[in-house]
Amino acid sequence: MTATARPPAWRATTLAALVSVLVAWVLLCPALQAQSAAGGSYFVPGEPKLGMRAFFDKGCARCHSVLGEGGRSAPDLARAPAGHLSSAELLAAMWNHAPSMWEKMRIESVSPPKFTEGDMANLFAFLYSVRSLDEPGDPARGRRLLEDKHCLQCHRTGATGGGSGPDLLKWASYRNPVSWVQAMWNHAPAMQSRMTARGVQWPLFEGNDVPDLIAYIRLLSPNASKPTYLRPADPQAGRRIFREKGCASCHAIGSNGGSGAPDLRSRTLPRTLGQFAAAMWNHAPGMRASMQAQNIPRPQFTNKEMADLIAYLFAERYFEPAGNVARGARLFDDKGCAACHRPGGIGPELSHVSFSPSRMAASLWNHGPVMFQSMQQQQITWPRFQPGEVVDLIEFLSSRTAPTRAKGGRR
Amino acid sequence: METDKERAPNTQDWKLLHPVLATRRSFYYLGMCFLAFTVVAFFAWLRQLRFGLGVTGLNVPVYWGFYITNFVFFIGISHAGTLISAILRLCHAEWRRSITRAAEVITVLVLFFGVGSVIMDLGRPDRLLNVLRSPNFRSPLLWDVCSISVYLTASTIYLYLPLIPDIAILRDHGARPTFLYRWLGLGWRATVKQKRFLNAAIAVMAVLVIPIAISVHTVVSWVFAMTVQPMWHSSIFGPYFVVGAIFSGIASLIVVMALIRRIYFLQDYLKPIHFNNLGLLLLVMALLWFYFTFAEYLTTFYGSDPSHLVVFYSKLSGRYAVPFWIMFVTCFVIPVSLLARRKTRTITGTVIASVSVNIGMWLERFTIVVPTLSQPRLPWAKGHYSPTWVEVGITVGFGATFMFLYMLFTKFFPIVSIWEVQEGREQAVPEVVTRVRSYLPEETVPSA
Amino acid sequence: MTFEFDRRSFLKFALGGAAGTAASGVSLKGLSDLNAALANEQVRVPTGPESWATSVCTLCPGGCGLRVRLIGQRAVKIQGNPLHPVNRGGLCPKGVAGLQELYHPDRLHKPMRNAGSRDNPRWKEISWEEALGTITGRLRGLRDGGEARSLVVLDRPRSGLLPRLQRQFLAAYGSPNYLVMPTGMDAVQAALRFQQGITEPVAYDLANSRYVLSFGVNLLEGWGAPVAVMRAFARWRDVASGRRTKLVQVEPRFSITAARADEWVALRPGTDAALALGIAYALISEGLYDADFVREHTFGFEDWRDAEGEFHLGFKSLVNSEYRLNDVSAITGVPADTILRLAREAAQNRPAVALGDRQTSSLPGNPYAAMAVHSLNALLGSIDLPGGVLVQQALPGSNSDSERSPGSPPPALVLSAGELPQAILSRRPYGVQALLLNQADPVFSMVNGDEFRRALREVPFVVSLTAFLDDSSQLADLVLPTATALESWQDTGPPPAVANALLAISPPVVRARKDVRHPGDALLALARSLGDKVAAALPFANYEAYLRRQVDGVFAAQAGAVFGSNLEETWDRLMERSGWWAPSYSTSEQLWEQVKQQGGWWEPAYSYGEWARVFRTSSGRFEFYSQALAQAARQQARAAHTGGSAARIDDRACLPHQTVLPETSSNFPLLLLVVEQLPLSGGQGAHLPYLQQIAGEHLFASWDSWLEIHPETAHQFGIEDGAMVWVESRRGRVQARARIYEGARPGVVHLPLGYGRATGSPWACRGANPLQIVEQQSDPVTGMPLNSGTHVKVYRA
Amino acid sequence: MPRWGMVIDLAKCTACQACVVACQTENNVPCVPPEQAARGRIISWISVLPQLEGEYPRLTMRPTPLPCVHCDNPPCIRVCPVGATGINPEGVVRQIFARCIGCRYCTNACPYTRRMFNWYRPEFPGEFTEALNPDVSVRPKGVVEKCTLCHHRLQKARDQARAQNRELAEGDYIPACVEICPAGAMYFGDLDDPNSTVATLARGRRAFRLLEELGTKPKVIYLAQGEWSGGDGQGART
Repeated sequence: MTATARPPAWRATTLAALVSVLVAWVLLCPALQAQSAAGGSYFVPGEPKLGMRAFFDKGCARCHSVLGEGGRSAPDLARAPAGHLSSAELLAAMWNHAPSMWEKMRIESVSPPKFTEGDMANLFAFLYSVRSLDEPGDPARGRRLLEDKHCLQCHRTGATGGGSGPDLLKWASYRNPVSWVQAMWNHAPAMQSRMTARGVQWPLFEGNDVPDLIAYIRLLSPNASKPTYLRPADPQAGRRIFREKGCASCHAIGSNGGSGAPDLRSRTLPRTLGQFAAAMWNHAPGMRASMQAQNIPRPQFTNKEMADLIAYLFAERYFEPAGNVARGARLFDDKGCAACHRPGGIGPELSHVSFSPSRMAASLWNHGPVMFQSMQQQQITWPRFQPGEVVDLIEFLSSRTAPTRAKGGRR
Repeated sequence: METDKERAPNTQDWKLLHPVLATRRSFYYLGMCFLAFTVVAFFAWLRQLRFGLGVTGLNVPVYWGFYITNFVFFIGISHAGTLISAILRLCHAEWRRSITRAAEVITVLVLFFGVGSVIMDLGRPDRLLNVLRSPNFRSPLLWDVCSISVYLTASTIYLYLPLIPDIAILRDHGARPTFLYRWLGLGWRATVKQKRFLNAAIAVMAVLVIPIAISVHTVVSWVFAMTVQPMWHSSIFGPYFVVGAIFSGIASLIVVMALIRRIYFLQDYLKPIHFNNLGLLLLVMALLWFYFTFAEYLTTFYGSDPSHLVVFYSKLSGRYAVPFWIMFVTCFVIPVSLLARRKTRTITGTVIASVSVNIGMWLERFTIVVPTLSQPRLPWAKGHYSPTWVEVGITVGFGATFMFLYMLFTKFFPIVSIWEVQEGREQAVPEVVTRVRSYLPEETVPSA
Repeated sequence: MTFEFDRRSFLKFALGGAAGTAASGVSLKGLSDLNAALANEQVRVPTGPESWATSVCTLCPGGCGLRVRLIGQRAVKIQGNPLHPVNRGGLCPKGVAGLQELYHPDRLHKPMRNAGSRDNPRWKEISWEEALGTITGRLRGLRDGGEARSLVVLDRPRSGLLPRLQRQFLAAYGSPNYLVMPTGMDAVQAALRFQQGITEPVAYDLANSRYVLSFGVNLLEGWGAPVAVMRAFARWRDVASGRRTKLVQVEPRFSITAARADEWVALRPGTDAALALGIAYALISEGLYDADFVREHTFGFEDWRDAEGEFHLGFKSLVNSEYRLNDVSAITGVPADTILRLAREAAQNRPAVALGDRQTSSLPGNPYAAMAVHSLNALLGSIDLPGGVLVQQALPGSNSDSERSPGSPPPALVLSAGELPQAILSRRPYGVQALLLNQADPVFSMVNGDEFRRALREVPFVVSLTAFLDDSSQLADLVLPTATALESWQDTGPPPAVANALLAISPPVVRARKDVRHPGDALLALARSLGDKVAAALPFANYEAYLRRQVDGVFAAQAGAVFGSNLEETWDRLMERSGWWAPSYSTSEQLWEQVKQQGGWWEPAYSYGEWARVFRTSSGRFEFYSQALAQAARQQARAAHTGGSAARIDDRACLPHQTVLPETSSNFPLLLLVVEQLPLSGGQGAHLPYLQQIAGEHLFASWDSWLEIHPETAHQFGIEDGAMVWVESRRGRVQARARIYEGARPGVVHLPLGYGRATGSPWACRGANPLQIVEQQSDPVTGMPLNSGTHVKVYRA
Repeated sequence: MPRWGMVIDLAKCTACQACVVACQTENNVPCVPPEQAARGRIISWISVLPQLEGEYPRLTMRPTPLPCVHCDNPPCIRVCPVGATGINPEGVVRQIFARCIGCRYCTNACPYTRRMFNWYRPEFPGEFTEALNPDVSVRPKGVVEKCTLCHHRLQKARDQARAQNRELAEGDYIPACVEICPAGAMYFGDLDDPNSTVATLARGRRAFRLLEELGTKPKVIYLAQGEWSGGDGQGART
């Protein structure tokens, strides 16, 4: 009994859906804007705190955890899969693992939760924010790093170490890797010249290096229990800074911006804010050189500016660049979607729906189990998608609905 | 008139009217004595009404104690009369004639105390009518209400019907208060028609009353047996209780007979043979009772359900061992040893046995009600039940009041049925001869 | 004729039936009337609009958050505040029963003056003005006479800001003597002081522990913040978490905690130290201990030589020589393989934490045993790490300067409340002229209560702040009635054993039902009327204003969060862990409003492994060999041999060790151990019927104290269950009902704490106070009491 | 139509008895005076049953919070002669205080001993009357009372849901004992809703009912304590 069999009914349904979407949009839009204006920490659709509630209330936390909070029988979604995931990649990961999750739920006789699109947007926002958080470091590693990176050749930590560099314990109360990198960034040219003078290699910080260092330095300071935190950053301000400090002249975000430097939306850039900042530090000498070459003044940042800037970049990284309709169409056929999702097919025809990652994730959860079951009956394997493929597919599906066409997954 | 002649009691039976017509001083003393207990009971009850059942020794989980024991005991005794008299009547046991009335009166009077015990036990006696207003027919207690009220009605009628001719005698004798006898006499003239009517009615009632009586005590037992509580939930409780009831009923009858015989000098009417026969019946019941008790406890023991065994051992060797073994001695050892031998089946012997049986049967009810409740399935604090003066007072008061009312009855109505004795003397002897003859093979030569 | 007979009979029957029914109807109606006339049972419950208010519980130091249901002006129900991080909506029975304290019939109505003598008090109600005037006059007199230091304040254990206010008051007035009643954490706290150099309250990250070895700690019977412990306990056994934390309870008696534990290790009373050292031996000999931690962060593990080249015994040598498994098994009565198994399990299930030693709130455990237990934590590497022993975070804004008097403060009279009566009686180092009991009842709840009784008689001026008349206020000159939790502003700080900094503040929920005041209000009023420096130091109109000012300090810390839901807590913690702080307030005013509404502010994240903060010994490490103790011992030795500067001290006195148990005597063949139960935890709560009803539930012994005795022991001494018996020690005897309990150790009897007041609500005066007969020795080096039970005899009353 | 039920996790229960006191304050259950308590007349709709077994030092105690278990097949309602107790369509075994004649047959028929009798007129000394909950009637002397699963709370929750124009959601209606439990060892909800927490827990391997063998079909379900079985992550399993 597909919708096409009863045109008047689906027409009415669609109309109602459209009207309600319109009404919801009219009602929600100001609310969403108000939220982001009032210091919603991220520039991504959805409210991470509400997403967290969904994560716990809908039972995700029964098996999954985030940064150690929650169940233990399924992966920690803040840590796995490794690397940075945009919204579309989150969806792809979810899509690919969905059948095994449903299977596990069936064994434990838990019925899969239902999500609205809003829930899913919140959940995505939550996961994305949590994935961008740094975890407290390992002081033992930090101590080794401090030696390996030859920090103590210049810096002191209380009584140990020496040289002309400032006492690192001064910053012991700073808990946020971003503020450390900011302080380092501003002094990078001076440090660089000292280092070259002493023949010390420019230290590169990989993975959780910076938090590890912070953790170790914190141990050394008896007054560290009064911490200094960073306030949540403002991506809007970050966007301004990105423009004003001239970052855009070299860096591109997606397709917009300069081409002299890496695309900041690149998938290979690290997952957390602190690591992202550290990557910036790692490239500081190179950037300085190319800035000097292009005669661009080297930007200095305040603590807040640095945080805002990174927040802006992370907000941008949430979205994938627009997909390719043609590739999407091919995928639709190749993965076997078209076999069912066609006029008169067994599945609903998808031509009148516009998709975003969160909407697609919501429908995956709401209809997926049934779909999976009927696929199993027909011995069709569950299709798996590579991250880029999902964007293409969404682009293709959305392209078929002219009026509410979504662009690049962004609402 | 022919009837008039018949109505006048045989002069040799005048004796039976004596208690009604003349009262000795000792009667009043004894009556006052009993009434004193009644007053105590009444005060105890008022106290209980005012403060609630807290004044009793009941607690959690022993929610039922003396009152319900009394209830079962009194209802049990009520089987004395009606059932025994009805069975004897239907069997044409001719020795019954002088004892039926005494038995029937016990039934009717004691039923009130049975019902009274339940009312004593209610937390809200003022809401008693809720039983009629919103009855729940699934409750064994409501079955009790029905069967007891039917039983009360039936046994009252059954007492009253054979009383009518005697009332008429009293009426004609001018006994006071005259209006009472005139009113109750119902214009009895001992016409043939009336007699036929009366005999038919008595016969019908006798047949009716037996199943009712059995049902009553079965239902009383079901109050316990229909729950799932250990050592209550038993399928033989019905017959077990009925046997126990008849057992205690006969015993009380023997005691009452002995008292009447002694006080009103009715040695001519209540003869050793009566005691002997009732004693034999009592012996049979004692054996039956033992059989049931044995069966009940043996099955429990073999069933080995832990929750049952806890109750079982609390009776055999635990907190309730003393009442249990006293019960066993008084219900079985004493009566059987006294009644089994002809030498001890004397009036004294049967009376001793009967008193002992009555004590024993009260204890039997007690050891059925309380041990089960004090050993609930879940290990709560085990209840320690000991009655307060209120319960003891009401129990004793009930006994005393029962005896007082019985005494009162003997002052208004002949306790030995005059007309039945007469009838026995005049008609039964030839009847028995005919009947016995009918049992025998037909004689080939007709006798003269 | 027949017809007539029939009709007549029918009519008569009918009439009779009708009459009967009517009669019975009338009589039932009569019964009902009689019933109504004899007992009027209408209980009218007034209704009104429903509302909810936030408050905090002050019945124990746990300080749970409350939500109070109000119908009109009546508080009708106390529930847990779901936003409060300590209890998260749950509440212990004590908190729920707090409602009865508000409406208690025996509460004090007005301030009272003793118009009679100390021995024979006659109480006369007076006004607050008069009462405060009297105190002001007295205190002025003392200060003007240069005897300000002779004022002593004895407080009950509490968290929150009131201790701070009292210290500030005393500092401004010129007295160093702020004392607090013992909490039962004393032994552990001593271990922390000797081995970590820490005086801050100890805390445990119980929720994250995977193996908990409790040495006599009554975790589920009122220890620490009871609800927080119960929540941790529930987390240990949360199936969803996929693993279970093992709780091992080491205790001679089968307590509720032992019953709920995964394993109960029954040991000989007073031998906890030996068992802990036996486990330490097993850990060391099997190489299961955290060698990294021991190497990096501890001192005195191996044998060592000091600066003067003198040899000192190390912890390892000590346990290897004296606490081998068979020796320990012989001392403790615990099989050697059990000890070995415990050691292995603890080593394999980290984080593992060891708690103890402790007896009850009034009887601190043995400090050496506590050191032995704490040494296990060091061996297991469970100090200041998740699931281990932590040090409580300080409340921001605690400005210790304002709590100290300007210039050099006079020397404190005594160090602990227990020593106070001796000081009063001996007038050394100086006499006590005035004593303020702030909701403290030492006569009832201290072991040396009779000494206190004598001492209080010696003090010229005693003021007692209390909601109920008690044994100590009976000896006071003035009794000031205090408000109950729901009637006044309340605040609590981080509860015992909880690591996170916390400040809960709540406005009054109902109007005061009597002429009562919060101690803070009384103290501030006193400060005002004393004028001068005291008034200047505490320029607050009332306690609310004081609290408001303290919140400024919290705001200035720029950290933490207002109480929120579980989710918000997690969110805030995740954020703070990675260095972000997203407060829900931007001004101090907003913070104040939110705190009042939600219940408080706290710091959801704890920074683990800050060694510099948690090891403040002279070595900067955890000290198996306590150098602080060594110093104390050296000083003592020096004092003993006057001039003998090179006094040699026994190394064992500075290391954890099993102390010698008191000799048994044939006159007193049994050992008495006092037990604590949740409803009357801390010995408090006997005045509340709800709590009396549920106390002693394992024996169905409500409303009365009982003597637990093992069936064999009972048989041996001819004692039956339920019999009244005398329990007699060298100090005296008390009467209690003997209860046979399988969980009592043969040869050991138990009396519960909290019963047997002499004065106060008749409900609280039931049963016997075991502290009256408890004996205590004190350790020569530390001066701390060693509790290892009291020898008693038991005989029928 | 929901079927209300409770799940009590015995592994988490700390035997603190907060449920007992919370129930008493919520439902206007009076505290009986000490001498009455000594006679075993404490009224508590939920009590913690200690269940001590064994000999020193091999003892076990399984403290079990026990409210009325609200049998689906309750032995008590059959025996009431006046129909003062019954099971409603939502499975709650209720007592009509105004109709009860106080015969205590139901208290005796209950194998769990979870029905209480008012031996005296309830006493609320001093101002304790001020703490009475207007949602629950104060029972007179001489009637039987029992756990109602805080039925008044259900009515309130229903009214509130209706006012907000929505269905009753899980967690809207929770009895006082479940609400207070500091260890979160008690769960409450609709057993017929397969997705509810209680239904999920009741299906689990640890679930059992008290005196199940009597066929009373209780709707209070216990989860077995389980044992610690080594630190291999399987410790929480039974």
